[in-house]
Amino acid sequence: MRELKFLLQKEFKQIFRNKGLLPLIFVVPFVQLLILPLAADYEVKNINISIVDQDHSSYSQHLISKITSSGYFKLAGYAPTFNEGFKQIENGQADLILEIPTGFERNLIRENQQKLFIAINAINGVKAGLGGNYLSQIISDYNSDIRVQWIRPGRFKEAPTIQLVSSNWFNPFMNYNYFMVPGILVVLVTMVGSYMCALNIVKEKEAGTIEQINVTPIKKYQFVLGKLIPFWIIGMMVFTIGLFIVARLVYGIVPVGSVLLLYGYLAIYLIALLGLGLLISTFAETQQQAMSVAYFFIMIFMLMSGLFTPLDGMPQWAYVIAKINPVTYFIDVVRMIILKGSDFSDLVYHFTIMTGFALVLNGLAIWNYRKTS
Amino acid sequence: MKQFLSFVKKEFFHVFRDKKSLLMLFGMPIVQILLFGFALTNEIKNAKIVICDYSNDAATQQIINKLEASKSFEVQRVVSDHFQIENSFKSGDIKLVIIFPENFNRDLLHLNSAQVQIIADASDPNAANTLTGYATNIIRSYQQELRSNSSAPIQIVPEVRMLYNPQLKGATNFVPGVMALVLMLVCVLMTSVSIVREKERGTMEVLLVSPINPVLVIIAKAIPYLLLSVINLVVIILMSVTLLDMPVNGNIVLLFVESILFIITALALGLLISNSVESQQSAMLISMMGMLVPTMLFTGFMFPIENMPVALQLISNIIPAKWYYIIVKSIMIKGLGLASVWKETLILTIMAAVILVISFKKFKIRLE
Amino acid sequence: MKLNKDNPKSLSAANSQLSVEREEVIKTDKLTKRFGDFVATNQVTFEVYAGEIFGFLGANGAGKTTAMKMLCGLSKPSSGNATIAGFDIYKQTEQIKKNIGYMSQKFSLYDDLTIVENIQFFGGIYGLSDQQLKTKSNELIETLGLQNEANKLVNSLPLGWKQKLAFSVAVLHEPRIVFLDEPTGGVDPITRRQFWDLIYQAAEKGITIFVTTHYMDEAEYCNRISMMVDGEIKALDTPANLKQKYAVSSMDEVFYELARGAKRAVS
Amino acid sequence: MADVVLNNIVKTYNKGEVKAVNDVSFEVRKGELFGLIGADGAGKTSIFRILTTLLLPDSGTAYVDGCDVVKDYKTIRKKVGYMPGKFSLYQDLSVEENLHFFATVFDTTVAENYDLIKDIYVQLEPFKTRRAGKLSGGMKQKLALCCALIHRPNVLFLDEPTTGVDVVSRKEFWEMLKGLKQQGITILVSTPYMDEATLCERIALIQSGSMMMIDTPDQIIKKFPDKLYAVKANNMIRLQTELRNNSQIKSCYSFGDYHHITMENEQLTIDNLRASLQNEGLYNLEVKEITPTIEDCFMSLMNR
Repeated sequence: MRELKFLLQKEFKQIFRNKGLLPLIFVVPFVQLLILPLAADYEVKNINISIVDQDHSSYSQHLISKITSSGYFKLAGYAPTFNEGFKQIENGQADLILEIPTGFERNLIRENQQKLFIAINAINGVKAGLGGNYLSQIISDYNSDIRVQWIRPGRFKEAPTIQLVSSNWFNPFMNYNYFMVPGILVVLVTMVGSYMCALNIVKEKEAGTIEQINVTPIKKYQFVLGKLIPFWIIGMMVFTIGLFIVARLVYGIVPVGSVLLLYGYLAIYLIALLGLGLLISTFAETQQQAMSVAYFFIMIFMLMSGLFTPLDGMPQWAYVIAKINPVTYFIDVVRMIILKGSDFSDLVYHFTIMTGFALVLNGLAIWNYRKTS
Repeated sequence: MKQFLSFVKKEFFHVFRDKKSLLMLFGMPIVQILLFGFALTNEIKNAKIVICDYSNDAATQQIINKLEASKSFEVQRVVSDHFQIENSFKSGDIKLVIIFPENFNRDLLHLNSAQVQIIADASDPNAANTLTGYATNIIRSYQQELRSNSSAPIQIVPEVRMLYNPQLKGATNFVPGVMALVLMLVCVLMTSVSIVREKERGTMEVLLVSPINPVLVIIAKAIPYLLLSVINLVVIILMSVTLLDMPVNGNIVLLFVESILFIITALALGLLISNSVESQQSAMLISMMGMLVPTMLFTGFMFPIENMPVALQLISNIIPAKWYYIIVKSIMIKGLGLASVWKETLILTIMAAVILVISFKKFKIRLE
Repeated sequence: MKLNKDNPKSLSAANSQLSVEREEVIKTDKLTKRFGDFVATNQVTFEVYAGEIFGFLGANGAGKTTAMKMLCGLSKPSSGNATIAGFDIYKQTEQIKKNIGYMSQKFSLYDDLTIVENIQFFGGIYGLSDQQLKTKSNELIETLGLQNEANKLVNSLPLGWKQKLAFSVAVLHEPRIVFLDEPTGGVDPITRRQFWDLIYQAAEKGITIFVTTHYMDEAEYCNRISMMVDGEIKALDTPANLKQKYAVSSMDEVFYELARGAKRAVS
Repeated sequence: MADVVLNNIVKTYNKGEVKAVNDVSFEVRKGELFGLIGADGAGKTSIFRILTTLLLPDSGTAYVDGCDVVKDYKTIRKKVGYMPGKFSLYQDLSVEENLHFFATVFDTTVAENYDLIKDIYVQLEPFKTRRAGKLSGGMKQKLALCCALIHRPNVLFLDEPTTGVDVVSRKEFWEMLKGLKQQGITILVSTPYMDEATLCERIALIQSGSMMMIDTPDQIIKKFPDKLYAVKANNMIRLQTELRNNSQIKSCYSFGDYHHITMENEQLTIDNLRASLQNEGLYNLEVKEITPTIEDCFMSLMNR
C-alpha cells in the first residue's frame, strides 16, 4: 500500500501541474454547463405564422388577434395569396400558413359551416404536430365564442365536451433547464472521467516512462489503482462543483431526492467509466488514437443517451444500443433523484446494471492489459 | 504544376497507407449517419402510460381502446387505484397518467361535460408537452366523433395540410443536420492534423527549406480529402435516400455543388487549425471537442435557434453548418433552386474564401 | 569481487580458472525473440558475472534493445531460457524486477516532476522507508551537485544532468544489476566521463552493470564486451583480448571488423 | 571566397531567457567541409536553422552563397540542401517515392542529378520499394542525404547526421561526404562525436551557444596548451583516484584504456610520477607523452 501512496502523490502532482489539462477538467465543463442549457431548448414556441386573409372581415381580424395573442405564434406577415404565403415557408420566414377564404364570415353564419386552410412546414415533424394542435385548439375556442354570441343558450342541445385538465408533475413550470442541467453534468463527468483517464495512461506509454514503471516491482493492480483513484476523485469533484455551485446557484436546482443516494450511484458509475478509459488505453498506442476512440464513444454516448432526444422514439435496434450505454442509466438516475426524488427501491435495477458495467468494463480492461504486456 | 501534382500524389499515398485513418474517414460517417439518422428523433413512440379508470364504462373503454391503438403509447396498465401514480413516476418507466373520474360517461351524456385528468412527468418538459399533446388529440378526436352525431351549428373546420413530410417523420429534419455535422467533423478532423503532422515529424523543415510555394503545400493537403469527402457525400446521400427514405426533390447537381462548397469551407477550417497549432494532439482536441458541440448546437437541427438568447443566435451565424443545413433542407426537401439559397451560398463562399486566406497568411514560412 | 577490478588480461586468465566460484548474475541459454518471420534475437547464450561492467555492443538494428528488454522482463522471449540474479525470466519476473534497475534510451524520468520528487517517487515504489528516502535523496543530490536545482522540474535540466540523475535513480534501491541502454548519446565529453565515474562507483558497490553504447572508448571501460551482429553474438571477451584476436589497436576497428559483415538493412 | 558568413549572430528563446546562440561569427569557404562540434543543446541546431532561413536571428547578420538569410530567404531556399537532425523523410513513402517527391519539390528530376547521388543510391537500390520507416538507422540517413542532394545544392547543411548511428555506418557516411566535397559542394556538418572532427577541414568547437575555437583540427591540436600524457596501470580506477588526488596533476580524464593527464607547471617529471604511483601499489605502469585528440582540446577549452 505504501507504493500506492507514492503513485497517488505522483499522479496528483502531475495532474495539477499540467497547465493544459487543468482548464479542460475544471473550466471547460462549467462553461459548457452554463452555455448548453441556454442553447439546448427545444420547447416549441415562436411558431412563425403567415396569414392569408382573403375575407378582411371583423371575424377574421378577431381570429388573427386571438392567434397572435396566444403566445405560441409569431406573426411572420400577411400574404395576399396562398402562393405568396407558401414562398414565405420556402424561404424559412414562416412555419405555418393560415388561409381564411373569402366570405368566411358571411358563409359561416349562412351555411353554418366554413373551412379554414392550414398548411404547415412539417420538415420538423414534432414542431409541425404541436403547432397544428395549438392552432386547432385556438380555432376551436374561437368557434365556441362565436357560437355563444349567436345562439342563446339552451336553444340547441350542446355538444358533449370533454374537459382536459393537465398537470405537470416534478417540474410544474416546465423549466427546461431542470431537465438539461443534470443530464449535461453527467456528460461532463463522463468526458473528464473516461477521456482524461485514457489519455493519461497512453501519455506514459508515449513518453516511455511506462517502461520504467514496468521494470519496477510495482504490481499491475497498484499501477492501475494509482491511475484510477485520482480521476475517480476528480470526477467526484467536478460533479460536486457542478451540482452545488452551478446547478444550485445558477439554475436554482435543488435535488429533491437523497444526495447520498446520488453520490452512491456516481461512485459506481465512475468506476465503470474509468474501466472504459482503462480499456481504451490498453488498445491505444498514441494519445491520438486514444483521442479518436474516446471521441467516437463520447459522441455516441452523448447522442444516444436520452440527453437530447427521447429514447422512446428510437427504433428497436437503436434502443438496444442506448441500453448498453452506461451514460443512459446515469442520466436517468440523475434526473430521477434530482427532479423526482426517487429512492433506492426505485433504482435497484439501475444499480444492478451499473455494477454490471463496472465489473465487465474493468474486467475487460484488466484482461486486455495482461494480453498486451 | 508538376510540383503540385507530385505533392498531391504524395498526399494520396499518406491517406491510403494509413489504414486506420482511412477506416475512420469512411467508417465514421456511415456509422454516424445510420445511427443518428435512425435514432435521433424528437418523435416519441411507445411511451409507457398508465390509465387510472375509476369509471370503467363504455366511454372510457372506447377512449382507452383508442389510446392503446396509437403507436405513440404503450398502455402499461389500467388500474383503478390512484395510489400508485407517484411511485410509478418515481420508478421512472411511466411518462404519463390519464385519470378518468367516476361516472365519466354519465356526466358526459347528462351534463354534456366530463373531465379527464392528464398528469405528465414534466422532469422532461419536452416529452411531457409532446405526450400531453398526443393524448389531447386522441381524446379530442373521440369528442369529435360524439359531436358528429349531434350536428352543432356554426362550425369552423380547419383543414390541415402537412407540407413536405406528411407522416411527420423525424428523419426529415435530422438527416440534413446529421449530414452537415458529419461532413464538418470528418473534413476538419482529417485536415487539421495534416500540416501539423509534418511539423511534428520534422518533414516540414525540409519542405520549408525548399523553394516550393506555401500555397501549393496547403492546397495539395486539401485535395485528397476533398475527393474523399465527395465520395463520402455520395455514400451519405445514397444512404439517406435508400435507407432513410429521404427525398431529393431539388436539383441533385446543385445539391452536390453546394455540398462541395461546404466541404471546402470545412477543409479550409481544418487547414487553419493545422496551421495555427503546434501538435497533432491539440489539433485533434480543437477539431473534435471544439467543433462537435458548437456544430451540434448551432446548426439548428436539434435545437431551434430562434429559442436561444440573442447572443447565441448571433454566434450561430458564424457556424458554416447552419447555412449548409438550410441549403440542404431547401434543395433536398423543399425542392428549391439556387434562386432561393443564393444568400446562404454567398455566405458559405465568403466564409471559405476568408478562412482560406487566413490560413495562407498563417502559414509560417519559418519555424517558431 | 576484487578480481574484476584487476587488469583485464589477468582477469580473463583468472576467469577461466575460477569460473566455478564466480556468481553468474545473468545467464541466458539460446534466448530467442521473433516478431513474425523476423528473428530479432537469435539463440543468444552468454553469462554476466557479479560485479562486472558488461558492454553490450552491436550495430543499429542488431537486436541489442530487444535482448535487453527480455532481460528486464519487459518482453517475453519466444524461446530459450535465462535467469537474472538467480530468478527465472518466465516465472519469477516480480523477483527479477526487485533486483534490477533500468535506464532506457529515451529519458525515463518524469519531466513534470522536480528532481526531489522523482527521487522520492522511484525510491518510494521500490519500498524505501521514509528515513531512507530522506537520507538517500540528500546524498544523491549532494553527489550530483544539484543542491540549487533540487526543486526545479527535471524538464529544465540539460541532457547530461538528466542522464546522470536517471542513472542515480536507477541504482537508488541498490539493485544487483543495472541495465543502461545508450546512456551517454549526445552528452558532452566531460559529462560523459562523469557519467562513467558514476558507473564505476556503482560497480564498486557490487552492482553489475550491463550497458550499450556507440562510443568505442566507452567500450574500453567495460570488463567484458559482447558484439552482436544480425541478432547473434559474434564475439565475447575482454577488450584487450578482442583487440589481440583481431590484431588491431582500437575497439573501433574490432567493431568495424565484426559489423562489416552485417546483412540487416532493415530494423 | 566565403560561402557562408555569420556576423555576431544571437538567438534567444523564451523571451531572452534561454540563450541558444551567443554572438557567433565564422566563415565557411567555398567547397569546404566544415564541422560544428558540440554536445546536445550547445546551439548547433539553432545555427543551422538560422542559416537555412528557418529561424530569424535576434541580432547579427548571416549570408549563404552571397544572399542574406533574412531578406533573400527565397533565393537561399533554392540553393541549399538541408538534412535536419530528426529523421525527416516520409516514413509511409517508399525509398523511391521519397526521392522522387523531393526531386519534384526542388523542380528537378532524379535522372537529372543522378550522377551526384549514384554512389550512395546504389546501396539503397535493393530496398527502393521499402517504406522509409522500415529502414535501419544507417539506411535512413543515406536516403535523407540523397534527398538533400537531389537538386545539386551549392551548400549542404547536415545537422547531426550520425547521431545514434553505429560506428560502421558512421564511417561510411563520412566517406560519402568526402566524395561530395570533391564535387565542389560546400558542406556544413554538425556532430556530437569528437572523433569525427578530424575528418573535417576546419571545425568550430561550440559549447552553451558560444564558439570556443575555430580552426583546422591540426591547428586546434597544436594550440593545446599543455603537454599531454597517457597513463595506464593494473587498476585503472585506483589510478584515476590517485591521479586526481595528486595536486600536481592539472587534469585527468579516462580515454578508453588510458587516462589522459596534464600537469601543473610541468614540474612533475614522468619518473617522479611513476615512482609516486608505484608507491601507492600500482604496477604494470605505462606513462607516455602523446599528441592530444580533439576531445582533449574540447575538454580543456570547456574547463577554461
